[in-house]
Parts: sequence; C-alpha cells; structure tokens
Amino acid sequence: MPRIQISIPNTVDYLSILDESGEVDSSLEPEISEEQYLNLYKAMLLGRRFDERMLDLQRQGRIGTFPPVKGQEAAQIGSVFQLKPSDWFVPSFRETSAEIVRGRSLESVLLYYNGYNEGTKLEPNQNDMPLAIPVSTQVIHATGIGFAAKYRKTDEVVMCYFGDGATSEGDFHEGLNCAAVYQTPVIFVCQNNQWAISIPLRQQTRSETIAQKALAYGMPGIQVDGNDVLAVYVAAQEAVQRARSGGGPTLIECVTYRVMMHTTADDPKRYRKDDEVEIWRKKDPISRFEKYLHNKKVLTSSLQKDLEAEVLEKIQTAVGNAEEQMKKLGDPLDMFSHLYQVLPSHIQLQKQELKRRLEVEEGG
Amino acid sequence: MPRIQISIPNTVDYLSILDESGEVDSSLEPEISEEQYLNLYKAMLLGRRFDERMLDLQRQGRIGTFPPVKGQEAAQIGSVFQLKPSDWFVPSFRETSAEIVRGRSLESVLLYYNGYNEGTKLEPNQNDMPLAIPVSTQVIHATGIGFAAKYRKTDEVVMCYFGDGATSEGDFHEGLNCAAVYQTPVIFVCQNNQWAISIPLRQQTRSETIAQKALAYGMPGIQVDGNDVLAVYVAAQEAVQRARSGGGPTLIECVTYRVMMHTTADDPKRYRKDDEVEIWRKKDPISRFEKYLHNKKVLTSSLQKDLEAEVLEKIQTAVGNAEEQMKKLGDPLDMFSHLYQVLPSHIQLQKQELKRRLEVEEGG
Amino acid sequence: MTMVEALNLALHQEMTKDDSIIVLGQDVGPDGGVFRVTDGLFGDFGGERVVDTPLAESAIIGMSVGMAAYGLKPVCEIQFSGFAYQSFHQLENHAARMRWRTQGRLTCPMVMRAPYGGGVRALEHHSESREAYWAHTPGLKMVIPSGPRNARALLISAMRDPDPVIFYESKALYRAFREEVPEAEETIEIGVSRVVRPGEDLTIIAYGAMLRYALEAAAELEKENIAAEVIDLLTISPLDDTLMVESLRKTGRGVIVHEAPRSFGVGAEVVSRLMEGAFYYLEAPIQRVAGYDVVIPYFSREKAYLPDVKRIMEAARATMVV
Amino acid sequence: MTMVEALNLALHQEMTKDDSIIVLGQDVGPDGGVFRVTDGLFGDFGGERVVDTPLAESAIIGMSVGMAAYGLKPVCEIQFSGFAYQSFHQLENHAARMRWRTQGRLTCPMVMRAPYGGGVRALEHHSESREAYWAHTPGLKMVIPSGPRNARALLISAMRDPDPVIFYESKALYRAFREEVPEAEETIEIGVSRVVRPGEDLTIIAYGAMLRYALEAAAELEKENIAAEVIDLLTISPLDDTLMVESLRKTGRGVIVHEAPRSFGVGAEVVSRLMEGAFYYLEAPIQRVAGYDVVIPYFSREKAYLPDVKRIMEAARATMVV
Ligand SMILES: Cc1ncc(C[n+]2csc(CCOP(=O)(O)OP(=O)(O)O)c2C)c(N)n1
Ligand SMILES: Cc1ncc(C[n+]2csc(CCOP(=O)(O)OP(=O)(O)O)c2C)c(N)n1
Ligand SMILES: [Mg+2]
Ligand SMILES: [Mg+2]
Repeated sequence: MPRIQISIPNTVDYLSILDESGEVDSSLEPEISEEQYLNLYKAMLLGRRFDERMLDLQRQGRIGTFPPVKGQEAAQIGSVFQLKPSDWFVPSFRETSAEIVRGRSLESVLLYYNGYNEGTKLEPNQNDMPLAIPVSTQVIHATGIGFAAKYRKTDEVVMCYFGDGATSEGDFHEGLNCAAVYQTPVIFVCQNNQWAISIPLRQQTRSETIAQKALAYGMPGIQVDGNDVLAVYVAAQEAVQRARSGGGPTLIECVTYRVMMHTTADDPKRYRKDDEVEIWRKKDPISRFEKYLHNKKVLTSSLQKDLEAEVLEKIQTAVGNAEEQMKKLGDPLDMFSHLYQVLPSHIQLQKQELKRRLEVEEGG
Repeated sequence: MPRIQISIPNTVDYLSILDESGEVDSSLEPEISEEQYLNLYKAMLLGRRFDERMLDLQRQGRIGTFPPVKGQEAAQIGSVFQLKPSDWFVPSFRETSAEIVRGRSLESVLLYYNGYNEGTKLEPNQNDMPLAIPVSTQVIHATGIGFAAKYRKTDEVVMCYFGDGATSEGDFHEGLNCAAVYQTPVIFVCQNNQWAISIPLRQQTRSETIAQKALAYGMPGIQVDGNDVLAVYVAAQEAVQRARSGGGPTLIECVTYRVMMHTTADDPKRYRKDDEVEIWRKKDPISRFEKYLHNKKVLTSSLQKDLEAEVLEKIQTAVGNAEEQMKKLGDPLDMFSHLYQVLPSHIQLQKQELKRRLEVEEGG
Repeated sequence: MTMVEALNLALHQEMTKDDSIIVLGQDVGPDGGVFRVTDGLFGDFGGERVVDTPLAESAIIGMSVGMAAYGLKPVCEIQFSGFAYQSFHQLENHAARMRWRTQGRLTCPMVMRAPYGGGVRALEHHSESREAYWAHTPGLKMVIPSGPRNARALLISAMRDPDPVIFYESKALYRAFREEVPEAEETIEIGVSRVVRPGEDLTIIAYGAMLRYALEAAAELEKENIAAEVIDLLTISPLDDTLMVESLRKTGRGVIVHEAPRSFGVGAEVVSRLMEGAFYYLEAPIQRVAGYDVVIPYFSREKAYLPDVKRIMEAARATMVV
Repeated sequence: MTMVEALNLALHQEMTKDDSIIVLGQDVGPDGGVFRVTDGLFGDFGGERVVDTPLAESAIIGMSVGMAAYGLKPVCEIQFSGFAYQSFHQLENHAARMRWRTQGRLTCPMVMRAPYGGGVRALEHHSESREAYWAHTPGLKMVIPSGPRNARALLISAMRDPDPVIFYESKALYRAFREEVPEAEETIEIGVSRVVRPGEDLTIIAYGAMLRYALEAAAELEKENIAAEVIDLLTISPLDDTLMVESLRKTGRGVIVHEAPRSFGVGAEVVSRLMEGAFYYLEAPIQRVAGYDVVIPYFSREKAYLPDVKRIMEAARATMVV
C-alpha cells in the first residue's frame, strides 16, 4: 500500500559527437573508413546542391512546388547509410537526399515535381516505398513491412522517416505501438526540424523531447544532434544492429532545422523570425562535417572542388535528361495505367472516350 | 558532445491505500466524511447489483447484449465522485456504474440495451456525453469540451473514461497530445481491466504501465490500484484539483480486472484461464471496502442489509418502469427524429412513406 | 454449412495452399473472431499467420498495406464495418493506390473482411451498410456475397485477386441458413453478377442480405402472374453493367434493393448505369428500395428501417402499373 | 473580391458577431491558412479563437465535436480535403449523430471547411473531389460554392446552421476571378439550388469549379441555337429535388457535371432523382460528365482528367440528338 515512483526500464539518451564548430568527442567517434567518409560527404553534398538547383528550377517555373531538404542532410544521410540494399526504406516527403542514396534517380525526382506519375515509379527489386504525402501514414506501413520481413525469417530491417509534426498523428502512435508489440525490425527516424509548416514544436507537443515518446511503447528512444552526421550514424548503427539481431524497434529523434520554407508555396516570414534561422544556419551539418574531414585530412581543398564539380555535372545532366524525357511523356491515357492489374471494363470505356476526344482534338 | 541520459521532468507514481485484505495505509488515507463513505459504498453496491440483474435479464431475453461492469466499481465510483454536477463526464461504454452516479436513470440503461434510442437521451443541463461505442473516439471530445470550458473561463473539469485497449487507438494519442498542448482541464481515466475482448494487455502494448504513456505528452501520469476505491479517490482528487486550478490534464491508470465476459455475447473461456479470474475475484473492490467500512464502524451488518434491500428495491422498480415504458415506445417513425433540427424534405417524404406502410400493415 | 463455416473453409483451404496469406485483426486468434469466422485458424496455422492486433484499425489496414507491399497477402478483419472509418485514409490513400503510385512495382493484394448490415439486434455502429464509400473509391474492389456457397467462392477469388478487395459479410446471413458447399474449390470471378432467377416482366437487383427478400418477393409476385428476374450483384464495384443492362433491355422495369441509406448509395449508380445502357427500353422509372436517409435506428426500430419483402413487392408493382 | 477574400470576410463578420465561433485547424493562426482564407483573424481575434492545432485531423474534428457539444460553434479547416479521411470516423460516428443520439440535448453546429478539387498543379492527395462520401452520410450537410459571392453567403449560412456542414472550397476558384461582394450580410439557404441561366432545351447541372464550364458551354451552345438552362447546385446534400425536377420536366434533357470520379458519385444521385421525378418527361438519357474512375493523375495529366467545356458540349449535344 505504498505511494512510490515507478521506475521505467527504458532510458532515453542524448548523443552528440561532432559539434557545430567541427570539434569532435573522440571517445564517441565511430570507426569509419576513408571511403565511407567520402561517400557520406558526397551524398550530403549532392543532396544540398540538388536541393538548391531545384529551388532555381522552381523559381523559373521549370518544376512545380517541392519541399526543400536544406539543413537536414546529416539526419537523412547518416541514417540511410546504415541500410543494405535488401533492407527497406520508407520515406515521408522530405527525404530526397536519402532517396537518392537509395538509388532514386535525380530524373525521377524532377519528373515527380513536374507532375508525372512516372516520378514515383520504383524499379524492380528496389525495396523502397514511394514517398508518402499524407503525414505519418507511412509509419504503419513500416511496421507491416517489418512484420513481413520477420515472418519470412530474413535479417532485413526497415527504416522509416517522418517529421516532428507527424508525431501528433494517430498513425504515428498506432505504428510505433504495433512495432513494439510485434518487435518488428523497424528504425523510426524522426527529423525534428522544429516546424510543421507554421507550427513550432512547442505547439505540436508538450513533451520535452520526441525521443521520450518511445517510453509509451516500451521501446528504446534516443535523441541525437541531427546536424551531426556522426551522431546520427552511430545512433542509426546501434538501432539497425538491434533490429537486425531481433531486438525490435527504436525511435531516433534527430534534432535539426528546416532552414528553408516548408515548400516553395510557403512564406515562413509570416510566422517565424529570421534570427532563429540565423542561429541554425551556423549549425549547418555540411560545413561542420567538412571541417572535420579537413582536420582528418580525408578532404582537401582540391578534392572538395572536384567533388563539387562532379556533383554539379551530375545534376546538370539529370536536368537535361529529365527535360528531354518529359517531352516524350505525358500521354494522358497513361492515367488509366496501373490502377488495377486488369482495368475493369467500364473504365476501359472511359479510356476509349478519352482516346477519342484526344484524337478529335489533335485532328481539330 | 556528450552521451547522456535525458532526465524527464514528469514522474509516474504508483498508489495503493487499501489492500485486498482490507488493510489500510493510514498515512495515505484520505479525509472522507461518514456520509461520503456511505455514498461511495451505495454507489458501488448499486452498480454491482444492477449489473447482476442485467445479466439475469439478458439471459432471460429481456434485454439485449450489454457489457458487464463487475469488478470495476471502485475505478468508476472513486473517480466520478470527484465531479461537480457542472463538470463534464465523458464515458466509454462500460461506465454504467459511473453514469448512474451522474444521474442516468436505471430505466434509461434498460431502454438502451433493449434497442431504444431513448436510452441515450440526455436531460437538459446534464453535462454528460452519451456513451461512445467506437473505442477511444470520445477521448478527443473530452479535449474539445475542456478547451471550451477553458475558453468560457469556467472552472469546470472534464473526466473521460476508456479502457486499456483504447490506448492503442490513434484517437487516444491525438486526444491526450492536444489536451497537453492546450492544457485543457481533463482527467483521463483508463480502466486497465487487463483485457480488450480476447486481447491481454501484453499484446496490446509493450509499455510496462499505461500511466507512463503520459510522458509522451509531457503530462503527469499515475497508476493506482483500481480496485482500491480510496486510491482512485485520492488520485482523482489530485488530478481534479490540478485541472480546476489551471494545471492541465492528467492520465490516471486504474489497474483493475474484467471479472466477467466482455459482453454477454462473448465467451471468455475461449481465451483465458479461470485461475486468473479467481485471483482477481479475491481482489474484489467492494468486499475490501466493506471490511474497511466495518472496521471504521461506518458500516454495520444491519445497515448493510438495509442498503442491500434499498438497492434491490430501486432496481426492481426500475425494471418494472422500463418494461412499462417500452410498451409505449417503439413508434418506428421516431427514427426520423433528431437527425437534423429541420428534417430535409426528401427525408420527410421517406417518413411519409413509412407512415403509410405502417398504416397499411395495421389495417391489413 | 452456414456462411460463417463457409468463410472459415475458404480461409482454411487457401491458407493451406498459400503461405503468404496472413490473417490479422482484433480477436481473430484464440477467440476465433467475434463471429467465429477465423475459428480454429490459430490452432492450425499459429500466431505468426493468425495475428491478433492491438485495438487500432488504421494499423490493421496500414500494416496490411506494408505486408502486401512486401509480397504477403494479408486478409484482415475489421471487427464491424462501422469501425472501418478509422482506417479510411489508409484504404483511400494507400491500399487503393500502391500499384498505381509505383507503376506496378509494389502492389496491394489484400482483402479487408468486415461484417456489415442490420438485423441482429446489435448496438449502435454495429449495423451499418456503407458499401458505397468503397465503391466510389478508385483502386478498390467491393464484393458482397449473399449466401454460404458464393461467400466461400468469392472469398477465395478475393484472396487471389491481385488488387485490394473490400469484402462485406452480412451479419444477418452468418447463421441464417445453411447451404451445401462442396469441399472442392469454387471461385466466382470478381466483377461478375448472376441471374439467380430468370423472368421476363421485371428485374429485381439485390445483394447481400437483401437477396433473399428479392427472391421471396419474386416468388410472391409469381402468384400475381408477374415474372421477376432476380440478379445477385455479388460484386458492387466494378459493376457488371452487361448483365444488368441486358436484363433491363428485356424486362424494361427494374427495382434495386439495398439496406444502405438510399441517397448517394449503390442504387443510384445502378439506376444511372441502367439509364445509360437501357434508357430506350425502360417502361417505368427504376425503383429504389433502400434504407432511409437516417442513421439506422437502435435495434428495436431497425426492422422498420430495413427493406423487406413487402417493400420490394410494392416497388415491383409500382413499376408494373404503367 | 476573390473567393479567398470573400470567405475571409464571412469569417471575419461572423466572428465579430458571435463569440461562440472558434476557428481551428493546421496553420490557420499567424500563417493565415495555406490558402490565406483565415488571414488576419489571428491578429483580430487572438489565439484563443483562432487556434492552430497539432498535425492531427481526427483531433481537429473530434475537438470540434466536443466544443460544439459544449455550446461553441467550431469552424474548422482541414488543410486539404484529401486529408479529411483521417477524421472520417469522427464525422460519421459523432458529428453526424450527436443531436440524434442525445435526442436533441447535445448538438453539433460545426462547419468543416476544406479545399477540394484539381486544377492548381498540386501534389498527390491535394486535388481530390469526394463530396459523395459526405453526401451519403446521414446527419451531415454538404455544400459547395461556385464563386466569391455565393461562397460568402453560403459560409455565413453554414456557420448559422444548427447541424454539421461540410463546406468544400474549390482551390481552382480561390483566386480564379473576382466578383463584387456586398459588405452587407447575405445568406443562401442550405438545401436550395439556383437556376443561374434559364433555358428551354436542356438542363446542365453543375457545382463548384465546374459551374463556370457549364456556363461557358451554355454560351457556346447558344451559338448552335440550343438554349441550355444551367443550375448551380450549391448544396449537394440535401439535394434540391424540386428545382432540378422542375427544370427537367421542362427541358426533358439533362447533363450533370462534376470533377469527382463518375461511378457512385453525386451525378448518380442526380440522375436517380431525375429518373424518379421526371421520368415521363425525359427525351434522352441524362448524361454524366465527370472525372474518370481513376485516381486523379499527377498534375501534368490532370487537365485531361477534369471535365471541360468541350466535354460538356459533347454531352449536351448527345442529349439533343434524339
Ligand atoms: C495527413 C496530412 N495532414 C496535413 C498535411 C499537410 N501537410 C503537409 S506537410 C505538413 C507539415 C509536416 O510537418 P513535419 O511532420 O514536421 O514534417 P516537415 O514538413 O517539417 O518535414 C502538413 C501539415 C498532409 N500532407 N497530410
Ligand atoms: C473503433 C472500434 N474498434 C473495435 C470495436 C469493437 N470493440 C468493442 S469493445 C472492444 C475492446 C475494448 O477494450 P478496452 O478498451 O480495454 O475496454 P474494455 O472492453 O476492457 O472495457 C472492441 C475491440 C469498437 N467498439 N470500436
Ligand atoms: Mg517538421
Ligand atoms: Mg480492457
């Protein structure tokens, strides 16, 4: 008949390894090969430059609305690098950098933001989900995929991405709860970029961290400096190892920042101060990683220049390719493709109607 | 650049005051008047006897399917007693005992389980929601009502009930998260009766307690012995005081047990062992409270007998009344009432059609 | 056997054949489902394939979407169709679109089973019929059997369908009558309706629990020398235009019956297809016999809400007047 | 003013009059809503009445139900109608039934505003039209304005309605054109449609973004000496039977236009009501011009999906052939 404090078995850690000035806590430094360092860096750089280029294209009216990634490269790249090709990747809508690591072509991204269904086409054997626009809905898919991977007795793991805002949806809750109950091999990566369009984190939840939400599911949670690619890398590595060895799911909160607008249709000046953005610009994930790699002599100025050129070249080619492709795409009859394996007959009639109309229009 | 354990401001307590043998921890004993003790006892007794009677009626085919309360009286009565009439009560579907405390007539309960819409009629000025069958949906209503009460600058609080199974629904999550964000005056009372139909708690969630789910919302949570009416009373009192004074919501987990079947349509032998039920029968909330009241000399054998008789009499009268009422009810045209304030004309025509049909049938 | 037993047989046979089938839902395990449709499966196939879920409908559908994307065939149960709305977004946003969105790379061969309809003295939310919601959703198929034998055959077909199928089971039919169901496998092509009673004078179109009433009405009408053809839709979406248009071209008069609310229901689409396909053959307006446009009342009044033989006969006679 | 401004005016005026109105939703506060419909309200009425919510649609509707039960009038925004399905159960189970369930003690005078429809080059899930879901749900009303002036009037009426109203706003119309909107209050009775162009030969029924096309088609048809009457539904549910039946009894020929998928859509109900009310006056089958029964394609192909003037004219001519 006591009144006692309940002790909760799971604890929630905070992890930071590489700080914003490029200083490192060497006791926490992961073991990474030089090649892997450069791969990480290249992936971040490509993500950044492609994002910048897309913004230009959008402003020129050459693509439609899109959500910039800028500032979140470490959170995305540090985590997705832990996946094997046979693992599953379940993105939200702001994971362009990570999607590219998984093999999505830049062309496909450009097609997508130009309104072509071909932009969410997945390749055979690609164990990825297409991007999910309805916030948090994909969280449950990840749990289901994890369930299936476990049922098939594979060692595959699933990495699922979502934002801070997504944690308010019921689907987040149901997905994490079920993942814990079934001990599915899923790593839930929250990119807490402090904003959900105009809603700041403190209006999204009263919980001090997102990581501690793991406790509601009897699941380990960890908060990391999301602009520190090493911390993200380590946390994701631990979580992937746990999942792969049957230890069940983990929630990782990457504390980062949405430096740009929500999407190109958004005007953040209406709801947030530039000061705040300035503070976060200084915490940029790429420049601190560059400093670190320079210190480690993995990166040199000339190598950096070469990489920049390589990346820009790649982007340039992709933009050209995509614009070529689009000239050939766009047959409206394609809207009837892939809805069902066999198109029901009444929809076939609708397709014929459209076909006839298009022919008349072309004729006329 | 550390790796440190995050300390979470809110803690989760466990509270028990009166144990199953009727022993009390006097340091934790609340101050309760003799009258109030008897009121608590009478309410629990009425809940229990009415439940038993309904089971008889159901077995005799005199009412339809219903969910028995048995074993959960302390959780319901200890908490609902903290409400003023002007406060709001938001039940799930298994709160018959608490609904009666709030003024719902036994007749109305019987009408309801006989399939009459009149059974969810609420009285003018009754600040209660009708029972909610879709699990967890009512949790969000409580948050909205709390928001409104706060907006109107009243000191009203809202008490919302749900089960352990309900905590898996997205609506639980959204409702608690929003309540915490807006600091609405809501007390969330989970009756953790260990089962959701055939699903035991450990298959519902991997979280060790339900109370700790509060941490996900930055909200205080407490777990109490839900068969100990004193512990429930104290926890609810604290939570109501906090809410009323602007301190926001609380999650209370009452650890109790569904001694009976889920509903009268369910057969628990298919999924659980009798041993488990036996263990919990010994923890009965009413008999331990009786012992306590006898020890305190609040209850005597003769008073207990009188109260039993009073309660049975009340139930007998209600059953009679309800059966009388039902003879007069049942005009099918009532199905068109109260759907809209003004019935749209095409539905008026449907009503006329039914009226004509009924007249023909009567005539024929 | 009863429809419950027939459905159970379908699940049992197909799970034996195909280890990619996973049954999941609330209480589908040791309890065997609240209507016992999954009875015995847990014992035969184990908890890995017969999976009790937490109380979370969006999770049931969402996990199914994930499993299907992976390559499994989830056959999930929503305990009552009135609780499927918690998962509406998972069905509309994802189940219906996964093949389409990925241009065929990922597909969603799942079945969502759910008991629907009135007539069993159930509590609120346990008696709804809202098949039109799913029928209006591109990418889904919607199927409703009318008896044990076709229930078994349709469920087998649904489990083999490469796309998501919503499978409504009438609670009123679960144990209403028995039918011989051959042990040997039977399927019914999804998208195909059936003439279950031929006739020349008028066509009564029905499905699910209403089919029996349509047949009874036809038998009664025969006594009045009216030969009613009865069509069992079986599939609600995609509708079998050909069959019903053909029938109406022959009879010129039609009645469509369902227990769902009348307005914006399946009947409206049937009427429109017939208007489009058989307008010049119609002798009278097609009659809709349906639930009223109200919430289905608590069970003491539901009988008056639900269509019955009398209402069908009245409507049939109304089409014959002219 | 534009439709966005007109809606904003309605909110502003009504909130000034009635302090029980609470505006809530994602980004409705300082941001003024992603389409700026709630622009300035936060500044004028404060954060207590113009409430940014967490990212949770079920909570937006569920809290509104609670507020309404308490006695407030929530006017909530779902950011895009394609995200309303997360709250489907709150609308179907509760908003639509609170008055009914409590026999009038608690009511649900709430408005759910949501942008719908295609034509603005938006991403997936941002272009759907699924008004039929709500129209099929007893207890709800469903309203869709077609321009700034009637948008303002309908929104005022919706806010004063004693029952829950689903209010869809066409994104394509938000800034498509300007109309004079009088400062003085105007309302439009919910449940009442309007003849916006009289004609004798044929009736075109449309609503929302499709109305303009209907009018343009009518103007074109005039050149062919076909006098088309155009009806703006304004309210989808309850449908204004009288007006449309009267029109069809006069013209005998009809076209119904909507951008939602054709099958099981609003058009089917319109056809059925006209069949029921004007069968003996019909000269030709009523034509449905609608979105195809597919998911609306990503924006590069949506033009071909959406009905346009040509399709309406073709359908109109088809009704005139006989
Ligand atoms: C279910 C749903 N509701 C609303 C939206 C509109 N919306 C798109 S992104 C977004 C904010 C997402 O915030 P967060 O989860 O933090 O991700 P971030 O945008 O910051 O990457 C909103 C409200 C949506 N896409 N889906
Ligand atoms: C949304 C929804 N899904 C499913 C059901 C069917 N159902 C009714 S009660 C119940 C179990 C509820 O468990 P719990 O929340 O623990 O409450 P208890 O029955 O133990 O009081 C289920 C699954 C329902 N009513 N609503
Ligand atoms: Mg964010
Ligand atoms: Mg329980």
